[in-house]
Amino acid sequence: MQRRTLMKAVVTAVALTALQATTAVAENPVLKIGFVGVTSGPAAAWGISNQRSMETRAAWINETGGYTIGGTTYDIEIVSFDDQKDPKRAIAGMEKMAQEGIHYVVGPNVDDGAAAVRPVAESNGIMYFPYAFPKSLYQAPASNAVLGMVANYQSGPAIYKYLMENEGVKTVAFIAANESDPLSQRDGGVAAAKALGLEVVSANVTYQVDTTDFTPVLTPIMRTQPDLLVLSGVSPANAPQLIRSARELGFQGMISTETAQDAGVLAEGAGDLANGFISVGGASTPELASPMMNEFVERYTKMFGEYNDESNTKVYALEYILETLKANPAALTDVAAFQKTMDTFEAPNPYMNGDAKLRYVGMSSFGQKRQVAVPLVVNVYRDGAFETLFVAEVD
Amino acid sequence: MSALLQVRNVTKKYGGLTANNDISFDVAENEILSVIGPNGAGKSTLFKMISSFTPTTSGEILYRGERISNLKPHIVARKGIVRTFQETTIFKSMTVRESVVVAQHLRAKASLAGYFWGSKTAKEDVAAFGRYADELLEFLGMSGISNELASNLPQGNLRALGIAIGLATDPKVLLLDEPFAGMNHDETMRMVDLVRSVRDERGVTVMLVEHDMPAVMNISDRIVVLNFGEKIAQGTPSEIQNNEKVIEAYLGSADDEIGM
Amino acid sequence: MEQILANGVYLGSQYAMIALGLTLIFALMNVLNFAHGQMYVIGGFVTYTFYGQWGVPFVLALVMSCVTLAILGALIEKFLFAPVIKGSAREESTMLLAAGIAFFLDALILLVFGEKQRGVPKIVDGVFNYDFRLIMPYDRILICALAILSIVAFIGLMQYTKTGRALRALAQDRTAAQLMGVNVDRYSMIGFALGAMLAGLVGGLLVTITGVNLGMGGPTSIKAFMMVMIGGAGVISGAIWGGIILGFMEAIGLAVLSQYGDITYLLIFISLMIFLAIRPQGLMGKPWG
Amino acid sequence: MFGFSAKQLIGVAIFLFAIFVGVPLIIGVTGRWDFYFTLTSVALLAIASAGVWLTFYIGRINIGQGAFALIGAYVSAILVVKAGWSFWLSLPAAGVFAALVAVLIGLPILRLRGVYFAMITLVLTQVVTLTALALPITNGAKGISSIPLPSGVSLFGIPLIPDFGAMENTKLAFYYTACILMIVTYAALYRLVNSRLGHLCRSMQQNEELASSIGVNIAHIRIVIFAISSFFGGIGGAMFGSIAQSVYPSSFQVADSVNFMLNCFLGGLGYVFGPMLGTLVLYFGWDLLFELGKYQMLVYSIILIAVIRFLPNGLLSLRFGKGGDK
Repeated sequence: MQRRTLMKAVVTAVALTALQATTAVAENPVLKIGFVGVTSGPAAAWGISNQRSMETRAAWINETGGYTIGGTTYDIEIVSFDDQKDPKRAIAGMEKMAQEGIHYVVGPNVDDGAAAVRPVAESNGIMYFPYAFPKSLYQAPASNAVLGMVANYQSGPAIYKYLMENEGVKTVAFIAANESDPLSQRDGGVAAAKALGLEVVSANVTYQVDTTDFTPVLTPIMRTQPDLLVLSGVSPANAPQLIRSARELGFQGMISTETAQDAGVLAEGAGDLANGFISVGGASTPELASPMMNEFVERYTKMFGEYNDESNTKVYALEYILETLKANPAALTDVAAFQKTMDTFEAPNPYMNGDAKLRYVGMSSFGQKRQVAVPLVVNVYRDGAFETLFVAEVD
Repeated sequence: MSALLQVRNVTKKYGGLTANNDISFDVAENEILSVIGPNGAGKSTLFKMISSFTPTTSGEILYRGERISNLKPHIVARKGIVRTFQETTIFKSMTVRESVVVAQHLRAKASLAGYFWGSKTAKEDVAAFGRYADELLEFLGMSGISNELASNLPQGNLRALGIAIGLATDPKVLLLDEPFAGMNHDETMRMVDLVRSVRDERGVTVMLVEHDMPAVMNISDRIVVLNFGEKIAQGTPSEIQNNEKVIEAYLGSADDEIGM
Repeated sequence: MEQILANGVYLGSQYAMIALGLTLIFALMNVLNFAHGQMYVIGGFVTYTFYGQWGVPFVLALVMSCVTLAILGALIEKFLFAPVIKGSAREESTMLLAAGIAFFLDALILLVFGEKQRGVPKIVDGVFNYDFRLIMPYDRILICALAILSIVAFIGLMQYTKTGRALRALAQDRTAAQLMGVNVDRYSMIGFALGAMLAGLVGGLLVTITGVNLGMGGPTSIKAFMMVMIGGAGVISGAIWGGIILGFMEAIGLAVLSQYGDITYLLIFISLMIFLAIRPQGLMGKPWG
Repeated sequence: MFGFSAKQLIGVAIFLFAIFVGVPLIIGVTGRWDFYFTLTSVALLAIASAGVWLTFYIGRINIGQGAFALIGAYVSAILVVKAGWSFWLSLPAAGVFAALVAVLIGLPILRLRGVYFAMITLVLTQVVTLTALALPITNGAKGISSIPLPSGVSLFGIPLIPDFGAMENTKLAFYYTACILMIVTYAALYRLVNSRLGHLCRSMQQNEELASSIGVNIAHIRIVIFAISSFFGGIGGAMFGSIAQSVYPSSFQVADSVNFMLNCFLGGLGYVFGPMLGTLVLYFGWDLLFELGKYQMLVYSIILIAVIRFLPNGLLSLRFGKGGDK
């Protein structure tokens, strides 16, 4: 069995290379967009959902004739680098992007990687769109990073406020994995909850990233009987286990997180116990998804066999890059032009019904426009799918 | 004869088991003294205590009047009391000459830093070690195998290598752990001659633990006999051969005989 | 208190099973199998595929996990470990091979089973709840019982069958076993297959509770190493004790130290280091391995 | 000179020429500027791996070098950011601090051997990562970011080291710095191994009992060697922190510790330059396979398995023939 899989892998690899060779002969000039993130190992899900949504979009654009910027039509090529969630590799990846002459990169996926690539990106004129939340990445003097999603310190308060007003939540408990990103997100969440006047009944319970059984971890929190349990920075792999353990321990309150989750994973891992779980998503809930979003999901599913709801939040970065380039073709090679355009850029959001706009925000959080305006869609899980709880805006 | 090494009321207990009980005897300068006894008599334990590889439970061991028990092995070695091991304890992937060179490190005059930077003293040391190694191997009749890897040597040579390594440290007292075990008659005779010449020509006091009775009787100036952790006799070979207690002890245990 | 004990028993029984396979392989061949966790993950994915995807009965899916891993283990031993052990000057070199295999299996899992967390439908529904003092879902109780049963079966196998006796002889002294007429090459392979099979079995059992994802491999190996060290390397009873102790350490540590938050695990690891420094052979092991 | 034969001297000269002139030339011609960082990484990781190799030399499997690299990175970052030190002073300080920690930890744990020592060092890596997460001085989970680039050093007005911050491109500067550090490290390692201390280490590696019977103070040498090994780790880590201009608890973790060990195995434990070659192949190999996309890891691991299967004593055993005795 092993050998056959191997054979298959080799055959596919050869076929893919051949395919690549043929596409390279196409007439359109190629515009390369980079991706540096983690696509192997424990956190592979984050990077892979990211990379695949980019590849899906790129293939779609190329199939329909390419993308026109300043009178030239380009084929889009996604150049991906697997940093193995290692900041040292992430730097190498960014160097590779510079080598390929790429000026726009999506990623890295975690705080340490995003901080580590900053010197390389800035000295090589690369704009990068990390999925990491530390404010120092986006505040001056940092200049080249653009937050590719909604930060937890933006979504958290909105969720807590909604739950206070609509569900009468008064007490909240936080739990986080014992590593940089989740801990930072937890600290941000605690501060936001306190500012809103919530009583934080437990904020220092942590679990190792490799925990597979959360019952002992959750037992002490359950004693504090919070109205709301926040899973800070929880990875999609851990979320169902945490929910399941909490519910099995008799927890009756609400559970929420500020990261994106996958409905399929929740259904498999926690089943009905995940009903009512609140998370942040993109725009693929039926109420919000535009026909283009639906087609994106369809194409993604066709290309990779299975959709990942995490991609809902990750579909945007590439669109922003391309739209901004379209708005100012000079930015193709000139990052300063890109930065200048960011201040005024506005375009319709193709993935969402209604009149939502693509624009850059972040003045209130970072003092400069270094964040994509993704609709802050708060979802609630019910019976195998997400429903929109409410939609908000980030400024 | 002045006592070079004194064993004073030494006792060793492992949990509830007494390996050595209140043993006392002296080793005189320049003599060859053997410790014998049936299996489990506590010979090896006594050896380990003298070389400080294991601490005593009570009692003490003196070298020129200075206590050497319950120290670290390397400190006892530096004072000149050096033990050898049975054949498996060697530097497997060093050659015979390398082993003998490395064993001379106590004689180094240059500091470790001096060696690192390659000082003049260090170079002189290295040359001196090499010369002494060749001389020693010549003396032991091992010149022919000086560039063999230790792991490739046959058993008999391994025992000689052990002695060479011990001698290279320039010891005052050499403790030999069963130097004749597993040897045939000829080999044993050669080894007996060798040990004797070590004492005669190099002025090294030798103490050995051994099973091979004919060899022990042949080589020893004096013999100490242990049985069940107790000292039951000491004296010259002829005294020991006629000692009632000794004969009884050996007849009582089936696995060894005082064959002559 | 009851809850902590129950958590401890439950964690301990599954940990002990993971450690058993690792320690068996270590005892037989002195190989620290870095790929043990990956084998566990594969076991989980096989059960997931058969039971979760294709609807094959759970027990049959478990058997498939065992068979797959036993074959995989046997092949790895025969074609990789055995020749490398023969050819290398220092037996630690097998660590590089084990790590290479771990990378390979990780890559294979990613390509074949994907990057997502996977789970299967619960095998038993419902939660045992004794006055909120002791809460334990029925499926956990069942899995815990199955794990203990497997451990007992394994001990029985090692004690009372010819294969078991041969393996024990091999673990004690390779050369002596050879002299006694044990076919060393054959039993090394059987032992490795058995160790891998245990990893697959526990993976299949636990997929019903924790689910499975490709990231579990490495950390599982490391956790298993710790249990083996606590109990004493290469000693079967040591692995069982090590698993139980780590299980209880986590259950108690998390309950007692939870107010210290971020440093709970730091304290657990530091106490582990102190324990190993004081008692390097673990609880049951021979000194110096 | 220093006891080198003419052939060795030529070899060293070719090697130095290759890395200081050859590599920049090739990169200039091919335009593969990204290789600078990769090779810089290789040099720095090779320094840390040299330390691991050295602990192998006294017969200990060290899976704890990530811990010391992380300690070094943090010490340097804290000294530069919070105490305002020059990076060039913080670099040796990082090494010395890592060595001090090694002495403290080594006293109890160096008595252990075999897998026991390996495992305890593995746990050590976890402990240091978790400590960095918990301590206030390391900034906990948020890490230390925006570390300034190394400043210039001048003696009596003569500039010795240029100011990295004022450079247009720091790639070449970091590359040269890393290479110089690596060469100094391996020269020191080579001398050490071939001096008396090295011989004593070798005697300990082969038999600690026999070594102590000939008067070797094994406890002392173990500590000294472990301290030197960790010094290398600290230096490598500190330099990395300076290039990334940030340090996080996850900058060096268990995977790194394991990789340092694998570098030594792959290169060959019997050869001083084994870890250097091992690092180059393992780290650079990954980068070269970048084109394979999602099959990168698969191919990488297959190559790794094939190498160890057919060259179980490391890559260098190919050149020197069977180094072992088994």
